[in-house]
Parts: sequence; C-alpha cells; structure tokens
Amino acid sequence: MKDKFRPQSGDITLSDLDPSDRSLVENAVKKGFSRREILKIMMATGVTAATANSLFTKSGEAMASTPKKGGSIRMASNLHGPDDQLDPRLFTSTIDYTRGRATYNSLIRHSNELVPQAELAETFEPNSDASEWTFKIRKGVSFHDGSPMTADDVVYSMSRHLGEDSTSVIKSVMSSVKEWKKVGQHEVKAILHSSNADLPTLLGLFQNKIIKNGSTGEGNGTGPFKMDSFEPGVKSVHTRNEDYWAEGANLDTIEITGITDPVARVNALISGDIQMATVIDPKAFRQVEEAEGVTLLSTPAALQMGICCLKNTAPGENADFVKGMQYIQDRERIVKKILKGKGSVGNDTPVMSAHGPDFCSELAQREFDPDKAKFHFKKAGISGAEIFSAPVVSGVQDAVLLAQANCAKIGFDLQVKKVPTDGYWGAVWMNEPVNVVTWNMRPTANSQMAIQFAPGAAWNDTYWNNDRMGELLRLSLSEIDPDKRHAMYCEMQTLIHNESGMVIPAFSNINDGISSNIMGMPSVPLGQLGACEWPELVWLA
Amino acid sequence: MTENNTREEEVLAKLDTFDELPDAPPKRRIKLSWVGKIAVAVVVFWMIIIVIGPSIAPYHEMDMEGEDGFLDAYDNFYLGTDYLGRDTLSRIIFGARNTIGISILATLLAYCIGITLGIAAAVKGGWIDMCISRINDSILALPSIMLGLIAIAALGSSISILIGISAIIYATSVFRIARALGQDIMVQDYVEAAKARGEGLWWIIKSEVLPNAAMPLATDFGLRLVFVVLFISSLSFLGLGIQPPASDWGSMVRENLQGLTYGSYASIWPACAIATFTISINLIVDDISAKSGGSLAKKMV
Amino acid sequence: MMTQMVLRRIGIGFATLIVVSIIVFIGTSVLPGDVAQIILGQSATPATLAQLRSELGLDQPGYIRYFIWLGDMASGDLGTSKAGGASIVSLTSGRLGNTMMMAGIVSLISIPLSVALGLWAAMHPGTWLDRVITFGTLSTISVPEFFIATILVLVLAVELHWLPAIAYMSGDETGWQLMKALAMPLLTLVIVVSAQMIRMTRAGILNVMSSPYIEMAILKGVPRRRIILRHALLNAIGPIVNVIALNLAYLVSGVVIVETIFAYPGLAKLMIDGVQTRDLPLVQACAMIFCATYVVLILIADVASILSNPRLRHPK
Amino acid sequence: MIFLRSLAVVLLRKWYKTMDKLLEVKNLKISARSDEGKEIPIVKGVSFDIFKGQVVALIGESGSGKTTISLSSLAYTKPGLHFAGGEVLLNGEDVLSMAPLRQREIRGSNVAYLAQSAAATFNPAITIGEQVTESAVLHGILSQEEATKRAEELYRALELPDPDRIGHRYPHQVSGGQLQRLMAAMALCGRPDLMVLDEPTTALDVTTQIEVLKAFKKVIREENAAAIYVTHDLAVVAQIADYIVVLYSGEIMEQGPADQIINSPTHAYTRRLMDAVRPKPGAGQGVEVSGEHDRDIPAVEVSKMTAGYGGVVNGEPKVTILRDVNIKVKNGQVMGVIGESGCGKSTLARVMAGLLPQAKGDVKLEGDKLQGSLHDRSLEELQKVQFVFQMADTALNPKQLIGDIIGRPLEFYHGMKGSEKHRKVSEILDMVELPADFASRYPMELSGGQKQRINLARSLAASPEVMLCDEVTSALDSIVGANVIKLLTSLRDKTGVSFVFISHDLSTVASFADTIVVLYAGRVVEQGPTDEVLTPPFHPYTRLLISSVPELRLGWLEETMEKREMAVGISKGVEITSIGCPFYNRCPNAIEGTCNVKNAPIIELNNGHQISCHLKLTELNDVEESTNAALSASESNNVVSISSNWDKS
Repeated sequence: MKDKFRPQSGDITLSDLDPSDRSLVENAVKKGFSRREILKIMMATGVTAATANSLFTKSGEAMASTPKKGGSIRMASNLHGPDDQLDPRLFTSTIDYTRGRATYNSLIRHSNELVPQAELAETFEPNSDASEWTFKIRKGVSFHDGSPMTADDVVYSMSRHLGEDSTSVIKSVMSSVKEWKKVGQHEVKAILHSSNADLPTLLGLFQNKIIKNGSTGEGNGTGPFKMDSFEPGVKSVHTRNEDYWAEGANLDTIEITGITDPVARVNALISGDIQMATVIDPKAFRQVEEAEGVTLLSTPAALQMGICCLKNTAPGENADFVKGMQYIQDRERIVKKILKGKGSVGNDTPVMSAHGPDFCSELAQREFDPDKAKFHFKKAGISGAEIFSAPVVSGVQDAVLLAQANCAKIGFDLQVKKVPTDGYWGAVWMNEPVNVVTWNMRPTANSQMAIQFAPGAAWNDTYWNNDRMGELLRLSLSEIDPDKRHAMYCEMQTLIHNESGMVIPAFSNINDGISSNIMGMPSVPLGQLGACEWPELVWLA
Repeated sequence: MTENNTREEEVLAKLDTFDELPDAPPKRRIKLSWVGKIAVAVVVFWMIIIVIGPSIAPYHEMDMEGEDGFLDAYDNFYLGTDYLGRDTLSRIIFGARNTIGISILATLLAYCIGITLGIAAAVKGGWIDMCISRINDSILALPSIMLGLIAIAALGSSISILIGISAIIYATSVFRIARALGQDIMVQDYVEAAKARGEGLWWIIKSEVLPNAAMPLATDFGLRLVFVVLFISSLSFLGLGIQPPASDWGSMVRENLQGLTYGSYASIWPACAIATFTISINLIVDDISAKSGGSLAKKMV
Repeated sequence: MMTQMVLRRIGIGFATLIVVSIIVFIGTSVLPGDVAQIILGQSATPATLAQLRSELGLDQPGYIRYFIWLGDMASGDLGTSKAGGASIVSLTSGRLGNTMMMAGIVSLISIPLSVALGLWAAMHPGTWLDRVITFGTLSTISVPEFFIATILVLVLAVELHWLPAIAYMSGDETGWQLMKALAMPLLTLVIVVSAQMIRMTRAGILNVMSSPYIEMAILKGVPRRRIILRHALLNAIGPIVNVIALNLAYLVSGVVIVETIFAYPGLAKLMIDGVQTRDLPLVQACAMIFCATYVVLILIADVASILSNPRLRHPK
Repeated sequence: MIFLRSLAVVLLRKWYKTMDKLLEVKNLKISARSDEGKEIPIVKGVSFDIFKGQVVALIGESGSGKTTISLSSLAYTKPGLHFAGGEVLLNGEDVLSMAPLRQREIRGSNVAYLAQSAAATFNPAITIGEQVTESAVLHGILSQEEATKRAEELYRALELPDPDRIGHRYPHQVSGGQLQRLMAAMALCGRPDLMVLDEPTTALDVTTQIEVLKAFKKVIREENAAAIYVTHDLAVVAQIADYIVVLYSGEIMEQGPADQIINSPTHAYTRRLMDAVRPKPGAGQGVEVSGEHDRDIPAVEVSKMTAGYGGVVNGEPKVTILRDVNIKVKNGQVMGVIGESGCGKSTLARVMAGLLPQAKGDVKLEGDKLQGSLHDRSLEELQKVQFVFQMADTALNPKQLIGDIIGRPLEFYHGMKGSEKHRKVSEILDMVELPADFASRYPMELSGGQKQRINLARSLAASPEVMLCDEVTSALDSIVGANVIKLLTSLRDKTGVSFVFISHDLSTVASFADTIVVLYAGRVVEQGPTDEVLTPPFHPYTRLLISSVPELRLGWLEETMEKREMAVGISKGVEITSIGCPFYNRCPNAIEGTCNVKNAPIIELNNGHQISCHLKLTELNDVEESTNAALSASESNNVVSISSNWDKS
C-alpha cells in the first residue's frame, strides 16, 4: 500500500492515502498539531518523509473536507451475546465499549497519539508528587434524561470501581485510588495510595464512564448518542443527542450489532449490509482490499501475540525451555504469512514502537534460530510440551501451528491443545503450564508491563515475580529525566526479554473494515475501530 | 404319444424324489447397478488412501512449505496451498484418515451401544425398555450440535471425545432401529421354537436375533456414517472439531472458505472429498436396498 | 383407545422433558468456568469473582439451583439471564418469534414442494427426472450445510449483490422487504430440508408400493395418479408425517450454523451463546423450548398417523 | 327348485358353447430373467380357450405357473417376469400387444381378478365400499350411486351380513370369509366378462370355504360371467368348474371338460392329484396301532385346563381361549385335534409345549406334572415334548444352515459335537427322506414341502416322546401334504413317538389319527377313537364339519346346500361363550333356554367316546328329522357372526 506513493513522489492528494493515515492527518490538523508532530506521527505509520512533506502541504484539503451531518452507520462487532452490558464497570468486549462510547463520556479520553485529553473533566491537575489529582468538571452537561451531570455523579461512577464488594472489571487497575472526593458541585478529587503520574491515562479506560448517580448505566449517559433500543446479543440503535455539550456527532443514527462468524462479517461488509466490521481475519485482508467501496483499516498497536510459560511449574520453570520456545518462533513468517504483513515482529516484550519513546529499540531483536532452539530444548532435557491455544487474537492459533511445525523439524514434540475461547480465561489462562494470551494495548509502556509483570500482580500470567522489575515499575512512574527514564524502561524490557516466561513473537495490527465513504476515522491504537472513539467523530462523504 | 409318455414318467419321477420347485428363488446376491459399482470404487479408493495415505502424501499435513497462502497449483503442490501455505493435497490425504477414520470408529461405537441397548430393550421390555427409551428420546430431543458443544466445552476436544460424543448422539437412532427390529424378530416362530427348546436368552439373541437384524442394520450403517461425517464437519465449523495440525475435511472447507472469493480452490477440494465419499456411500445404500416397490410401481399405467 | 394412546404419548413427552432438563443441567454444570468467570473474562480476580458469584446466587450447590429453577419453571417464570441480567422471557421471546417465523416460512415453502416432488418421483420411478431428483437430493444431504450456505452467499450476495449477505432485520420490514432480508437463510434451509423430505416421501411411498393391495389396484385398472394419491399415500402418511415433524424440529432447534452464517438472531444461536457464557437459566430455557417443540411435533405426527390408520381409528 | 335352476344353467351352457370364444390363450410363454440375465422359462407354451359363461379351472401345485397364466388374461405379469411369446385373445383382441392405456381399461372392466388372500389385497386404509365400487366407477361403467347400489345387491347375493352398512366398514373390521366374498363383489361390480379367481378358498376353514364356494357359484351363474378358477384342490374344482386344465411346472399335462377329468383322468399326474384328495372322512380310516409302544400311563394328559391371554385373575385369564379341557394322548398314538380357526387348537398345543402357561388345570407328561412355564421345566421334560410350527418358512431361521437347524437340538439336548453330530444330522435328514447334502443349504433354497420336513426333522432331532404338530400340512399343496402325512405315519411306526396332530382339515386328521378331539370355541365338544367319532352319534358340530368336507364329485355342493342344516350352520362364525353350549348360535337343533344357559353335559359312549351336548343320544343318532324339527327354533336367533382372531393377535 505504501508502494503506491513512491512513483509519483511530488504531488499526492490526501485521497491517495489510505483512510487510517488520512484520518490521522486530518485529526492532527484539526487539533492544530505542529508540523513536526504530524510528521512524527506519520513516520510512525511508515509513510516516507518525502510523502509526508508533500502531504502536509496538501493538508489544507484536510481542513477543507469538513465533516457533514447526517447519515447512519451499521457496525458489526465480532463478539456479542446475551452477556452484552450497559453497565460500564462490566464492559468486556468491543461491542460494549462502542455502545459505552456512544452513550456515555469519561473524564479523560485518548487522542490518536495516546495523549490524555479532557472530556467531562475540563482540567486535571496532580499535586506535587502526583498522589492527589483534582478534576474540574465541565458545566452544563446533562444526561439524556435531562438531569444535569454533577460531581456527585462523577464520584458515584468512579467509586463503583473501588472497595471490597466492587465487581468492577478494572477493580485492580484502579486500586491505586484510595477514594474519590467531591470538592465542589463541579470539582472532584482523587486521593491515591501512592503517587501515580499515569492516572489520567487510566481514566481513559473503557470502563471509566460517568453514569447517573445511583444507576447502573442503563443507557442513560451524557454521550453523543441516545439509546433507542437495546437487545443483548442482537443489536442496539442510537440516535444523535441533539443537545450534546460539545459540537456533537455527525451521524443521525448508528446501529450496533454483532456477527460472530468472521466470513459472514466480511461478506456482510462487502455486500454493503454493514459499514463497519471489527477484527478482519488475515485470511480476508486480500478480499477486503480487492473489494469495491470498502477499506481495510490497519492500525499498528501493541496487540501482543503472547505465549505464557508459567515460571512456577514445569516446563516453564526451566529457563532453557522458554529460550527454546523463543528461538523457535519464525517471527518474520508470522508477520508476513500469517498476519499478511499487518503486524510487527515482537521481541518477547509487551512494549513496541507504538508506545513511543519508552520502547527500547536498542534491545537486540531475537531471531528465528532452530539450532539454538534445539540446543536449549536439549539443555533443558525436555523433548516435548503441550500448549493450550484459543483464538484470543487473530493469527495466534496459526502462529502456534507454525511453531509446532518447526518444532517437529528439530525433533521437539509440541502438542497443540485447541480450546474454545469461552471459559479460556477462567480454566486455561494462568492455569495450564503453557498457554496463549493477548492484551489490549495499554496507553503507556508502564501500565502495559505493570499488568503482566508487576510482582504479585493479579494478572502476572507467567508467575514471574522479579523484585527489580517491581522496583523499576514504581520508580519509572515518577522519573522525569527522559534519558534516565528510558534507561529504566530498557532495563525492564531487557529483564522481560531474558528472564520472564513470556514469548511474544509478534504484535498484530488492529484490523477493521469500513466502507470507503466513512471519513474522520480515529486511529487510537487502544482497541478496535480507533478504540471505539469513532461514533462522535466520523461522517459520511 | 411316446414322448408324451416319457414326459409323464419324468414328471412322476420328479414327484417321487421330493425335488419340488423351491417357492422362493435361491438367495440372490447383492447386485449393484453401474452407478453402485462406481460408488464402491470411490469408497474403496478412500479406504486405500486411509491406509497408505501418509506414505504417498507429498508433504506432512502440518508442513507450511508453500510460498504463500491460497496459491493455485504449482510445481509439486498439485492442488495448491491453503491459507497457511500448507499443501492442500497432502492435507486432504491425511484428512481422509481423520474424517473417515473417526467417523467409522464413531459409527461402530454408536452401533455397539445402540444395538446392545436396543436389543436389550426389545427382549427385556417392561420398565427397562421404558427407561432406556425415555433417555434415548431426550437425547434425540436435544439438538445434536448443542450436545456436541456442551460435551466438548466440558471435556475438551480430543479425538476420543469426538468419537464418544458422536457415538452417543447417533446411538439414539441406531437404538430405535435395533429395538424395532428386535421386537419383531422376537415374535418370529423360529424364536418361539428356540424358546420352546429351552434355549437361553443369550443364545437366542446371538444366533436368532442378531443374524436376522444384521442386514437391515448394515444398510443403515452407511447412512449413519454419512451423518457422522457431516456432524463432525459441523463441529469443525464451530471450531470444536478435530485438533490441529491434524487436518480434517470439514475444517479444511471451513478455514479456507475466504479463499473462494479470490478464486482459491483450497476449500473446494476438501468439500469435493466429503461429497464424493458421502454421496458414494448413499448411492451404495440406495442400491442395496433396491426399492422393492419400484418394480411394482413401474407396472402402473 | 385412541385418546388413551394420545394421553400416553403426552405423558411420555413430559417424562422426556424432565430427563432433558436434568441432562442439560448436569451437562452445563460440568462446564469449566461459570457465568461470573465469563463475565469478568480475562480481568477476573478471585475477589471480584467471589463477589459476582454471590450476587448471581451461584454459591448455592447445583441441585438446589436445579430445584429452584424447576419450581420457577413450573410457575411459568423462566428467571433472568445470569450474564446480561435481562429477563429470559424478554431474551427468548423475540428470538423465539424469529425462529418460528423462519421455520414457518421455510416449512410453508418446503413441505408442499417436497411432498409434491417426492410423490412425482415415486409416481414415475426410473424416469430421468426421477433420477435427477434422487441424485440432486442425495448430493444435497451429502455436503455440509455451511458449505451450501457460503456458496449461496458468495454467488448471490458478494458477487451479484442480489440479496443481502446476512439476515439483518431493523424490525420495521414488512412483507416483501422481510422476505428479501431473510432470503438467504430461507433459501439455504429450504434446500437442506426439502432434500431430506423429498427422499423420505419417495422412499415411504415406494415402500408401500410393494404391498399386494397396490398390485390389486393395478389389476383393477386404477390409474397411476389415483394409485399413488389414494392407495399408496393413505398408507404412507405415518412415516411421511414423521419425517416432516423431525425436519420441523430441526428447523427450530438445529439451525445453529445457518443462524451463525447469516447472523440471524434465532433461538438456537441464543442457546449456543448461553452455553458459551455458561448462562445456565438461559440454556435451560432454550433446551426446554426445543425439547417441548420436539415433543409436541412428534406427538402431532403420532396422532396424525393414528388418525391415518383405520385400525386405530375404528377398533373392532 | 334349485334343481330346475341348475338344469337350466346346464342347458344354457350347452348353448353358450356354440357361441364364440371369450378368451383364447395361444401358445403362451412367460419367463423370468435371472441375475446373470439368462431366461428361465416359467410358462412353456400353454394354450386353452374360455367360452362365455364357462368356468375353467387351472389346477396344479405351487410352481406350476397357474397363477402366472391366469394373470396373463389381464396382460399382467408379476415383477421380474415377462411375456416371452404367444398371445392372449380377449374377444379376439390380443391383450399382450395392447397399448398400456388400453390394457388398463380392460383390467377391472372386462377382466376382474380375485386374489388368494383378501386380507392382504384389500387396502387397509380405504373403506370396503369405495374399494368395491372403485374400478366400476373409474372405468365409467357405473356412476358412484349405481355402483353403490349394485354393490349392495351383490352383498345380498353373497349373503353378507347387513349389506347396506358393510360398505362403510374398513377391511380389518370384517372376517376373513366375509372379505373373501367382498372380493367377489369387488370383482363383479363392474360386470366383467371374465373373472380370475386365484385360490379364493384355500385359506379358509371348511365350513367357511363351502359357504364362499356356494356364493361364488351362485353369482357366477347369475351374472353368467366366465371365470378362470386357479386352485390345487380337485375336490373344490369338481364343484365349480366346467372345464379343467391340469398344469405342472408351466406345462399342460391334461385338459378337458370337468366330468371327463374328474371321472376318467388319462394323465398319471392327474391321477396322482386325485389320490392326494382324501376320501370323505368315515369309519375305518383310523390307522391300526401296533401295540408295541403301549404303556398304561398316557404320554400326555391334560385335565381341567383353562388357558388364555392377558393377566390371570383367579384362574380366569383376560381373554379365555380354552375352557375346561380334558384330553389324553396314549403312548405311541396319534391324537388328532380338529376345529376351525380360532377354536383354540394352537393354544392347546402351546400350553402343552409350555409356551403359554395354563391358567387352571394340569398338564401331565407320562404321569408326572409339568410346570406351566418353560423356565420351570427341566431340560429332559423340554426335550420330551416337541412343538412343530405351522409355517415352516417362519419357523426356520432363514440365516441358519439346515445342518445347524437340525444340529442344534442334538447338541443342546444330547451334547453331540463335530462328526457325531454331523452323522446324526444326515441320519435324521434320511429319516425325513431328504438327501444328506441338504445340510449345507439355507431354508430359502427349499420348497414348502422340504421346509416342512426340516421343521419336523428339527423336532425329531430332540428324540421326543410327544410331538405337537400344528397344522403342519395345511400350508402345503395336496400331493406334498399327502406325502408329509405318509412320512409322519412311518415315523410314528419307526420311533413310537406320540403325536398331537392339529388340523382344520378333518379328512387329513381322519386318515392319520387314532383318536380325534373336536374343539369348538375353546371347548371339547366331542372326542374318542377315530372310528367312533366319525360314525353317528355325532355332535351337531362334528356333523357340520363332516358334511362340509368337499367331495370329489360333481354336484356335491348343490346337494349339500340342500341339507337345510348347512344353511343355518355356515353363515355364522365362532362365538366364544362362558356359559351354555358354544355351538348354540349355529346349532340347528339348539334348544333355547337350555343350550344357551347350561353347560352341556358329557355323554359317555363306548371306549372313551364322549359327546358334550344337551340333546338325547337318539336325537344325535338320526339326523334329518331332528334337524328340521329344531330348525324353526334356530332361525329365530340369528346372531350376527363375529370372527375370532386371537391367534393372529
């Protein structure tokens, strides 16, 4: 796709770009980013400097193609069922996130570049050691039922994630907050157990939506769309919230449904029955790319394709086994053949370029090396192992099969146990000695590593408890000096790279399909379809 | 007149040696139409593949040797490659083992269960019959995919589980047939005769009931087998089928469907494999149970 | 005597329902992970799990939950979905409607069609058209239905753009639009179901055709049409009705794959989702609905064949 | 009166003869095609003619091709057969070469077919009325109304009960004999020129047979239709045929006018057929017993035995089949049990064999009591009492070799193995006059007679004391049957086995049994030595039976019909009663107020001859007057007959 720029370097119009890049630029321009920033962003997505430059000159057009109101979109997610939720603290799937984004607001939202931006909070200020945060709440915001949104609603909503009896999905993530305090009618304060500079990014999580005091959501939010109907496992219909506090959405209505069968989803997209489809299977890339009127959105993200080797039991406890597993990964082929290029090679750490400066690029890339693998397996004295795999992220099953095939070549017997996704997180993940895992990208390298590798963390899914790691995670949060900070991050990534039981051969892009007349798509890499930020932003050309 | 006399003598001679004309024509062998013969050939072909498959397959089913996914036939990828760049032909050859092999095992098991219970119910009758039949009904009443789903979700999807669950699901229909057959064989005079002789139940079942139930059950076997093949394919569709890298036709169709849109036959070939096998079996069954009514129906004007 | 038989059948039906509920309950309760586990998914922690479990009343032992459920069931209360918290009645009613609509339309098309074709084939055995029908149906029942479905989608929706690729209903469709929206699954199911029924009708008739009274009819100079439609059909009704019943049952409970491929919000899919989210009350409810449908259909079939059999209708 | 009519008929027939032929069969050839596709001739060039109003009998045994030939007149062959040559001219037009549609037209309108078993050939799902009128209406011969009217006339003519309603019933609701007559109605409804009657009375009891015969004859004459009458029973033929064609394996042995064939047969095969017809049962037929096997204790004794089906409540089963039966079988003797279908003959045998535990009373084997149910009987007891089933083809497991079938009792009772067993098997085969190599055949490859011999052989193999033979000859053709009887006789003499020989054919029993038990509606109405039973005094029922057995002479039927007693007796069926005389409703001499309320006393006569009847001995002795005297009484209570078919259920 990039190739098509090279021949005519001079003048390309915005429309020549694929929508992801296009929307990138458009948003950047809209937000009045500096030329340097925009260029940086664009380089990150692989656009050559020349192109980027010539593009920027054309960015006037981006401004010109202003959003226009009207139209409706039908979006189909890959997972839905009777467990579809309207209660933000129980959101677990893209379809919930999308409904949440359309119906509710949060205090903080993420920009495409993962910069925390105020939403319902007008401003947010830490105290000196970032152990207390003060949020000024936007005035004149009202829920769909007309009642005004006040600090009480905020305190209520945010406190639902705290405390013993909370069933919040992000309970442990938010555990650094001791309590939420109402300061004034439009001001709240978060008091933390320990200082946390990243709190704002946490507040951008899908579950941190503001709902009406005393409610469990029930579709009554402050968001850009009002909910007309909601049938769990079938669909929900939303119409534009005309008295929205901000400039508001462009689309009149959106329908949010689910098509679990990947083939059906793509077919529906191509035949125009739906305008947005999440999670396009690599097998279907070509189909989508070749089809008329639809576009493949591929956003680089730290969507890890991970294999956990539990360190507290055989065979993972044996470092050489893990090494073997790491060397047997044909990372190039995984990216080229399995992810069809829509992904990036992993270096057995959860952090990657998309995390920006905290990514340790100097850490040597681990290559596919059967002989080393053979050597390590031999050294470990292990001739075979059993890996549990479920399609938790696109391509992971096939990657495992590839590993199996390569293992077979060096006389190592890697048994693949394929299990359905339902029940996987409960019964297999963190239980079976070797299993696959994925994590949605976290906005910061720190939070990304903290989930999995903080000693004793709830989801330390390799049971690799390294005190130095914990220490670094803490220190890095309050380290201001870029170089020192980077050094710390590099040390952490190196630790994970060498000592943890984690094998991360590759990262998958976030791949979605949309019809080509959809403009202004966000590209926040934290989830499908620009981390579900699209409802408020997109318009139809 | 003289030859008339000789004829007379012949006739009388015949009558004296009780060599009367048999009422029924001597047992006729199963005779196949040309279609049936072809069908048999196809089935035999697959059986051979099952046996010698791995030794003739150009690649191993798990090898990802292809340049890329969804390629058309090139040098020794005679049927092209699948979405992962594995050799389609090899996978079909290996797949025969899993798909047909497993189906046959499952069907056999289904027959063991079904016949045992069915005959038991027919012979014993009473509350035993009642209990077995009720349980049987309820399994029938539940959608088989559902049962498969629950069983596999609960026990994991290993080949033995697959065989087990399909066997149980299809044992129900075998049970019905076996029970019906058993019931009307049990009232035959020759069974009465055996009873009158004082034969034990087991002997009666083994040498009176089973031999006479054998043929109808055999023809039914074919149909069941087809159902099992399709059932396992459906499970594969829901991603519960045979475990990778083991290839089975059902999941091969499934996982390569996308290729169709840009002209890859990677999913057509396994589909053809399934079709040739199942259609052949059905054709043979149709042929064997040559519609007795057909001949009479042909006489209608 | 007849009423006796019918009553007996009904009794058997109930017995079956009970056994089913037990089977399903045991089946689902041995599944790994529970609804709480599924809801919280990857982000579950022991604390949150325990909390959610007690909220959902999952901390009681299985058999107690079973009897509670049985009691509610008896009092017509299907309970609420553990996963979504929605009442199961509201969850199922819509789906049930969809399923019934689909099954209804399909059977309206396919039953007359297949009986007619089946009879025709039986009426002219050995003719080329008979062979075509036989082989056609044979091939249809011999390939996986998802393959048929996908081929149809690729041709009619993706390539030709004639029909929608999924059966998406905004709810305000009427008549023709509705038919168009459902065209794909309808087509698939009609093909799949008819094949079975055509074969069975034909076989059923030909089965009767070997009996002496058919020969007698021929010797009385009764024309082919009448032989089939009066002499043979009357005696073949039993088996044919049975096959139809079984196929209808399949249309209600067995069409998971079609519903998946066409993203049609039917009951079967709901049940699968229920299983996947370990939503016991939901699964139970669906299972009961399916089983009940099956029992009723079979009952109807039985009654029909009793009615069609004068020996039972007019005992000496 | 009837004399006059038959006279007129004879004259008419003479006149018809001069008329042109109705059906001409010219050198007809029919063959089957084997799996290998080679032709197997079934009918080998047969020619004969049928004139208007003439009844032509095709007579021969199974495999003689008689049915096949008769069907050719409808341009029809059974599946698997085909016309290989010759022509069949109906009114001068060859039906074989007709267009299919034309063939359909003649079927049912010009030529009508009556099948052997009405039970099977009536469509169970359609009312009798519709089936009877169907063909006539379809061919546009009559409108539905006319057809229905005509059908009712025919019902009357055929003496069927409530003619105006029987049409609305379903086949399963009427008795076998009635169905057979309804068949005739079905055939006649469209006034066909030619009727094809295929063994129409073979499956019936004697008393029923004669009534059906009578009905057929009557209507055939009235309609002056021509008919092809297919049978193997000369005696029947003698009553109904004008012209007889004798067939053997698809060839005509001899043909000619009835009287000529009956009275002066030229062909040896015909004579053979005649011999097979047993003379009218009468005194002096019982075979003299060689005393060697005599012992004082009877082989089998049944006393005060009541049996039936369904749960037994204080000695009364739900459905009582046998009531208070007392019989003795002397050692080495043959006891014939005679009665109509449903009288409980088979049940009696089943009780003795232990297949059906009796509700009351005892069964003794050589003096010591036998347990009711099989399971309680010792192996020895089981081995001593052997049951021979009626239908050889259902009694032999089609999947077992003859050798195994006969061998099984040998190893089961006598623990024989290997070569010993093998030798014994061929010995037994020899005993039943079959070649030893039959051991390696399957039942399917045998003929009816041969199967029946195997059936006997299996029981012989057990070397029993008593053999219970249930209708072993009734399914067989006359000659074959005769041969089987011969065999049994010789076996009896050789082995000294005692036989209980059950049959509905009195003459067969008479020719073979030492003593006869006459069963009626589950009760013994008369028993004693054969000679005694077959000579007056008779029980009225015995008399009815005896006089129902067709005789091999022309005009017998007419004469018999004139005996008014028949008129009363035959038109009704068996009725089970718990009190009173079961024969009450059919008895010409029944005494109302006595016979129907009191159980008949047993009249003891010399050497063990017993009759259970209310009538005085004198009355029983001289027949005619008493009959006529009692007639008025009996006609006043015409009970609609109810056929009884438990042994089917």
